[in-house]
Amino acid sequence: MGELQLRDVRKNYGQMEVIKGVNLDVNHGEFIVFVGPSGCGKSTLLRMIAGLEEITGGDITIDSKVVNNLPPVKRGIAMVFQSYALYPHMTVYENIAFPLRVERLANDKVEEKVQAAAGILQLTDRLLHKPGELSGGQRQRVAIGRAIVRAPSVFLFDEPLSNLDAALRAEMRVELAKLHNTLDATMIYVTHDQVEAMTMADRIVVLDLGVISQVGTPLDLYHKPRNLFVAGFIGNPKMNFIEVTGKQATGDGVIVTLPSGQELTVKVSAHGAVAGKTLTLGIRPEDLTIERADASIEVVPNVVEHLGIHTVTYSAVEGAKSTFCSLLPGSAAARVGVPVAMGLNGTDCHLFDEAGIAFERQLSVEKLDPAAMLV
Amino acid sequence: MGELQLRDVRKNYGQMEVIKGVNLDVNHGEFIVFVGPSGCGKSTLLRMIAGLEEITGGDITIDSKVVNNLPPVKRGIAMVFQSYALYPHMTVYENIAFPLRVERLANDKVEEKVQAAAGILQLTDRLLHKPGELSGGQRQRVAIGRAIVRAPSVFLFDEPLSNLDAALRAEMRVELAKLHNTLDATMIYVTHDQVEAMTMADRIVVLDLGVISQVGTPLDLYHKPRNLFVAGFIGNPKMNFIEVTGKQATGDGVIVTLPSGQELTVKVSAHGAVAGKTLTLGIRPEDLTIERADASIEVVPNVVEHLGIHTVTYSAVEGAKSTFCSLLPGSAAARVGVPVAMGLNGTDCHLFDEAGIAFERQLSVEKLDPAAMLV
Amino acid sequence: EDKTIHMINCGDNTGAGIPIQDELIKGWEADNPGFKVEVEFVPWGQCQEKSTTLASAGNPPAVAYMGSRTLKQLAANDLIIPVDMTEEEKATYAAPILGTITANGKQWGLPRAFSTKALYWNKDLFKEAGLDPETPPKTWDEMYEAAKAIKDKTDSDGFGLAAASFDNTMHQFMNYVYTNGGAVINDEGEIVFNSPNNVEALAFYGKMAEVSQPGPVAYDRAKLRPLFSEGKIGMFISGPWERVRVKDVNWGVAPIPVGPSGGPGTLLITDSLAVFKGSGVEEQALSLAKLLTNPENQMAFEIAEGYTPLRDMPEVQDILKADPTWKAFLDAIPTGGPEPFVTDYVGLQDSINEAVQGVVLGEVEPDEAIEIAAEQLEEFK
Amino acid sequence: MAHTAKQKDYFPFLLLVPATLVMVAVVAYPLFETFRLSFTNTSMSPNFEYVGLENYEKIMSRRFPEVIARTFYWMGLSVGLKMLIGMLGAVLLNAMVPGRTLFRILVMPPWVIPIAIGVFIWGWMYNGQFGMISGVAQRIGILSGPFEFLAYKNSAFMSTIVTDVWIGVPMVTIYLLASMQSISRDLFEAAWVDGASRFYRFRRITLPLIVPSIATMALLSAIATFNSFDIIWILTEGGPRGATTTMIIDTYKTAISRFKYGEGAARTVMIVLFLGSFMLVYFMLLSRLARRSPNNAA
Amino acid sequence: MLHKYRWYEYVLIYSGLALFLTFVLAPFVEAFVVSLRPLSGLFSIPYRFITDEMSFDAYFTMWENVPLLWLYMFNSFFIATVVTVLGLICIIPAAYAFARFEFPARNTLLGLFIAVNMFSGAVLIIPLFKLMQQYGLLNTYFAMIAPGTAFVIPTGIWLLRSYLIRIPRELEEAAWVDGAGKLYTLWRVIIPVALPGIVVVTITAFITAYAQQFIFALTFNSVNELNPLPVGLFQFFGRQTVVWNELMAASLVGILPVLFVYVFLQRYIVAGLTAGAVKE
Ligand SMILES: Nc1ncnc2c1ncn2[C@@H]1O[C@H](COP(=O)(O)OP(=O)(O)OP(=O)(O)O)[C@@H](O)[C@H]1O
Ligand SMILES: Nc1ncnc2c1ncn2[C@@H]1O[C@H](COP(=O)(O)OP(=O)(O)OP(=O)(O)O)[C@@H](O)[C@H]1O
Ligand SMILES: [Mg+2]
Ligand SMILES: [Mg+2]
Repeated sequence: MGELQLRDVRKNYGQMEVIKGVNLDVNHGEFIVFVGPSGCGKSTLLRMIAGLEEITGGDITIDSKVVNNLPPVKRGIAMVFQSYALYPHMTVYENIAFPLRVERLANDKVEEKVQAAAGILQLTDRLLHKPGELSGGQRQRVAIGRAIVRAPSVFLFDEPLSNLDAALRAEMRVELAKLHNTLDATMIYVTHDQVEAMTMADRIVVLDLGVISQVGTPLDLYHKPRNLFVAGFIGNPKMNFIEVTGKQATGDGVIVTLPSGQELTVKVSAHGAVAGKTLTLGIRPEDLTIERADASIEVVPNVVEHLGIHTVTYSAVEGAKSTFCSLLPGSAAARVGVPVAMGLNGTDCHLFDEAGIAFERQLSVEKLDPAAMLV
Repeated sequence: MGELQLRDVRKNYGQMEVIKGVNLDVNHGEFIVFVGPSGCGKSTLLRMIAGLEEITGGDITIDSKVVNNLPPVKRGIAMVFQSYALYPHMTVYENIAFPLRVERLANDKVEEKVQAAAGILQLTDRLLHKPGELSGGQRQRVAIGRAIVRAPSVFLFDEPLSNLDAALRAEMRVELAKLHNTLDATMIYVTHDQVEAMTMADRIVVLDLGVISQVGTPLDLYHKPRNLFVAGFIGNPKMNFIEVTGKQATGDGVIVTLPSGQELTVKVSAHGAVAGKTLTLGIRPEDLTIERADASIEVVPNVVEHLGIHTVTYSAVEGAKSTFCSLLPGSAAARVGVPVAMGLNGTDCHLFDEAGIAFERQLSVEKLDPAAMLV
Repeated sequence: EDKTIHMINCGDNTGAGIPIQDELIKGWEADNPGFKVEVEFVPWGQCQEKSTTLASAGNPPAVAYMGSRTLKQLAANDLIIPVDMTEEEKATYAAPILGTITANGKQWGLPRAFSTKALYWNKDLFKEAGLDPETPPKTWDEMYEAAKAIKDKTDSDGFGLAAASFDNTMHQFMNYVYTNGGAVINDEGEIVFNSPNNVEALAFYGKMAEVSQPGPVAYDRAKLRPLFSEGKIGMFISGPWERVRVKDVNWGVAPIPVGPSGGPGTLLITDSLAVFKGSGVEEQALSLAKLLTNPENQMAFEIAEGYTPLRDMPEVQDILKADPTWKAFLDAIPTGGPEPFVTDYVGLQDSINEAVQGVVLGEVEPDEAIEIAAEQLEEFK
Repeated sequence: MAHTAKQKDYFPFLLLVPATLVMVAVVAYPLFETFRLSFTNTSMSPNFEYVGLENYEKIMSRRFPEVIARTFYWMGLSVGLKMLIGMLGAVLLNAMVPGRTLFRILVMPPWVIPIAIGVFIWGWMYNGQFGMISGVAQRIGILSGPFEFLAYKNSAFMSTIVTDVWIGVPMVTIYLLASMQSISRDLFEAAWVDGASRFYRFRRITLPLIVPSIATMALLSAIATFNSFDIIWILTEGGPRGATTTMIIDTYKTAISRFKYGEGAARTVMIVLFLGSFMLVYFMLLSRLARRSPNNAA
Repeated sequence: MLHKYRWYEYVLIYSGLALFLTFVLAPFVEAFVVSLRPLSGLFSIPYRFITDEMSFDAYFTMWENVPLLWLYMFNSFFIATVVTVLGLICIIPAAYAFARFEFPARNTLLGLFIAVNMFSGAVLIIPLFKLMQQYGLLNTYFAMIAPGTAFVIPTGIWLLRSYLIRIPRELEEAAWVDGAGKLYTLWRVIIPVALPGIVVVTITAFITAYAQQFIFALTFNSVNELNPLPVGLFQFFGRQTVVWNELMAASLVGILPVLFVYVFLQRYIVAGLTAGAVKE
């Protein structure tokens, strides 16, 4: 129930290969999120699972059955579209009942199931409205309702929140997470918003140009991105990248020379020669500190944002690949044009080789599974 | 140059009063942001300043001239629309040149001004493209370019970033802030995104149902919201509100009883009798801590979001007006269903009377102007 | 600036008579300096309506080619002027022809073209049906029997019957009226349509449908010819023009068979040049029209076009000698009856067509149909 | 709109000037003239008298009610068929099969051909002896002998309708096709995921969503059909025995063929009244329908 | 995948299409076949598609028989073109007014304009005739153009209005803020942006004007050189015998240009109608 395997799945549109051999195993009850930049093939992959797009190569298996050639309805999936795809001429009730009507279920059964779904989604008092009379969040719930009544083993979502405003999006995120707990179904969820991915996923699949760049839990990806792409994609504000020169790999880590000439021991295990190589040092804005640290970078903020909850500065820094961002807790003392020394610690840093592949970080287990501490 | 006064400005649509007497003084060079929930009248007010909506009552003065009956072009303003309103059939060059063409400026002058604007906005190599060939951010810059060439004394923006995705929005925010520094013009900016408001504004105007709820610097509003509405609106995640009972006002603050029976001294100055009154205690999610504190609230998270940068929990809590949210730094040890004691300190709390008006907080000056520390 | 004489000619300018007419016009122009004749050719379908519309809008052509049947209506509406024929001129026309242009004692047009009708028969089909191919039917009954024989014994139908909602249907029917001693309107202008003769004629018309091509109501004259040419019908009644158009069939032409209550007869149709009132050049228009239609010029025109000669002149014998098939048509002239002369010709035509169609379709009895039509005709006299 | 400056209020009227001028000159003024004429006995001659309501009385006493009934019957059938066939055509052309672009182009010729020419061709086709329809029908054994489509009341009535349908169908087809294509593909995919068959999708999604387009098109073609003149006139002139005489034909016959402009004008006025009330009723029904189902189609 | 058909569905669709297109195209096939036959072979009984002696002769002889055929085609094109241009001059501003401005009696006025669709030329022809005559316009191109224009305006307004409604208002507001006058905005902003919609209106207006110029030309014009195609073709009837084969040939040749126009622009029509279709 609700298991899914992708085996070397491929998709061509004419000459263009948009999915280039994807392998993935999804367990029952998992919440899997596909993220990636626009055009990387997320929707295509999801639609292939749904049966809305033909598969050019490979196999898709749902609950141990190869479904490559089955129509969507026979795959045991349900899909929630980005646009919700509600039928504008039907009431909420009829929208939710639609899959049951297709099955020609008896009226009383329909009533029962629709009411149950509406109950879960708090739509009971909206059942007689048309979608046009609903708010964005309500529409979204109706779309989910339509998926729920079919009791599928796998739910597919294609950016279901992208049409909502920020506040509602946050709210719906929480509701979806709750729903996942309630329904005990496998969910596959596409988004290009990494916050959604981080907050909802059991495991995140990062797609880049039709291939899987990394699969892992949110904190896996946050703390141990496998390459520059994932490191840059996961986390907001983006990780800062600085060009450094490798000096020496020790048991303790890799010693690198910063553009300023300072040396820093990054707590990673090198997987090749580093001496003299141009490496990329990654440091997340939130890992920077104005307190004393292993090394420091002097920045002159050209923009400072006081958000109350934290203070964000943006600066131009030598060796940085783009604007250098720092995020300091609370109301930090930063002002445009006034230099600050930003401290960075070797344990917080990431290091990537010339091909952009990360050196393995040495991390405590709690970082990756904070809940483990509670056990 | 670039001064603006609103005096008891009103607007009716038929019977419905949507702007109910607004007074505001804007100084030259200020960056003012109007925020408020949807439908509160932000756009209407901005459009009244622009001259796109008629004024039902009151006066709008720009640079000491009452402009109530002037057409937009005579007001010395320029406006950037939410949809950018670029002319799809014209090149970037012609889009930017449009206001100058209307003025029938000589071709060489047009060239000069357009090139200057394009230079500032880094659009020089895009001048011959059509808007359809540009990215969202570039389009936005073209729209600004069209505003810049007219060298207005006041820029008006109506949610210019709401069509962009999160990453681009963050980037453009920074660029707009820089632009403001460069141009030395007054800017009035409408958004319903409080993060934008916090990061960009010199002063924020919070609108609620057609009236100004509070005007102040971002940190003013963050730390000293005048009422429940502003407190709830500013800050993300939202401030948590808990019903408490007032016990006694002391010189040190106001002592209140939490639902759990614990007592807490909130560092505010009461402005009336508190004893026995039902008050509302406000505490921002980021001000909660798992360390020892003045009081604590036990929560059982039903959703936990590990964002790497911080951990967010959502719980149902007795006396809380909605889901109780906490935001803990880094990867905190929280798990769904496992109770945690959240600590709260009297200095961090807000307190509101029965009418929802805040008691004045006792705050250090650094909190409100962190840059002051640097001086 | 020359004054323009606007002349409307029906049809097109490809007829062999047109150059002759052009010559005459040129000559007339030479004789009448200061006037210029402008000839407009209008297709048959709209020709008369067009002239009338122009006239009723106050912008009449100077002279126009009109069916003579419309003259009374035009005169009654004060749109045309009488052509004031001298007794001498009148005498050149046969009486029935003169009748087609005379109303209230005046002549209203100058006859330009003219036709009588006769029966065409297909000799091969007659033979095939066991009839004598050289003996055409002389009476209605004979005609019916011959048609029936053809219908029964060959692949073809016996007769070509027209009953469409076009003018030709009434024309066809009038042949039966006139060969059965009937009339539509008498010399005093009274409607005499409701007569036993006419009822008989209409009943026979309906009876002919049994032995005619299927669906007569879809047919007018023009569609019958192809059927006859293809040997699909054994007989049909039409004018002399068919002589040169019917192809590939071994045909003969004879006078229209005679009905039980009447004698020889035919419908005699003329088209005339009418001179409109209010063009400002009435006098010149009249002189031009008279020039074109004087015996000599008219005859030349007819010979060129192959029209039936209007006047009995020596040339007629030559024509007859050259082509004996003219005989039936020329012989019929003295027996001819005019198109009913009324003030609402289209109304009349609609009423009679409707009666004919009703009987052909078997929807009404002939006597009833005649009675209804007669009643309606009262309005148009 | 909210352009503040008050003095610009005349602007929309300015925009309407060219169109209004043309309409007044070509339609309104003549219409007014028609109205005036309807109270006169104007005929061929330029002189006339006012005769009050005489023309209207004449109309009523004649077979006019029958003509009205026939007109609406003719119109109803024709519009119904146009919509039905147009809908079928649209559905077929909407199918994503190879060659669809070509097919979409091939529907159009009846629309672009001058109506009169199209009708000539149909007239030829309806001929029982050498026309295509009867010919082919005989070939394949549907008919045993030639059948004259225009010779009998019912068949002539239907034949004129078929020709009218032929001329009107391309527009309806293309319009409905366009309207179908504007339905978001998502809706169909969602229904497909739920297992809805092609027919079910059509019945439950396509059809209800294009109802407004159908209604609009039905109205437009009802008006066009009502005014359809050339077709009947060229094919049957209103016969046999008045079987295809619609109000327009009747009016034209009276006014143009028989030169009874006064009576014809009265008929025109009646037509205007009938069409006007027809449209009014139609719009009322439509707005009631719209109120019952606020349709916020994507 | 959504549009993957099973074999029987293909059979169904294609046979449906075949049936539908047969209905639509049969008259053209018939016209073509007739045009290929010699006049004497036209009335062949029993009916046959292919007869002996088929040839394209009619396509050559028709130019001799109706020597002005080229001119008629040109006239048709010319009249339709001018009607379209004049129509657009009326339609664009009016549609803009109805789409964008609030003014008293707006809906009534719009209704009135649409209602004009109801009055076919036939019922107005007499008073129109008198009017034309009064101003000496009979027998000019104008006499055919003016009524043609009037009858393309309502549909044009209706089509374009629904297109204009969808153009974001902010576009005009931006121009207004930048100081552009309303006419300037209409000319420089609205018209270019609405171009796809205008193309549709143009095509439909052109085709309508082309297809329906019979009755006006017939009544208001008597100068042969000015006649449009349908009236010109009527001359084939004026003869003693209807030259059916040439008539059909000329008809087919006559519609070719419009057909070409349509083929190249049809995707705009479909797209444009879509724009107008839904929101009505
Ligand atoms: N029907 C199609 N024909 C051809 N190419 C297509 C088609 N559908 C998608 N593509 C291409 O396939 C690639 C992947 O598209 P897909 O929609 O899966 O991206 P995505 O990751 O969902 O992007 P987004 O975040 O913008 O939705 C893109 O480059 C797109 O242009
Ligand atoms: N033209 C109008 N006619 C009537 N009411 C209007 C009109 N325009 C706006 N309103 C009403 O005025 C109020 C304020 O609208 P406004 O657009 O200014 O809100 P807003 O704060 O900009 O909201 P949002 O964040 O959704 O853009 C709303 O209640 C709206 O419904
Ligand atoms: Mg996608
Ligand atoms: Mg707004």
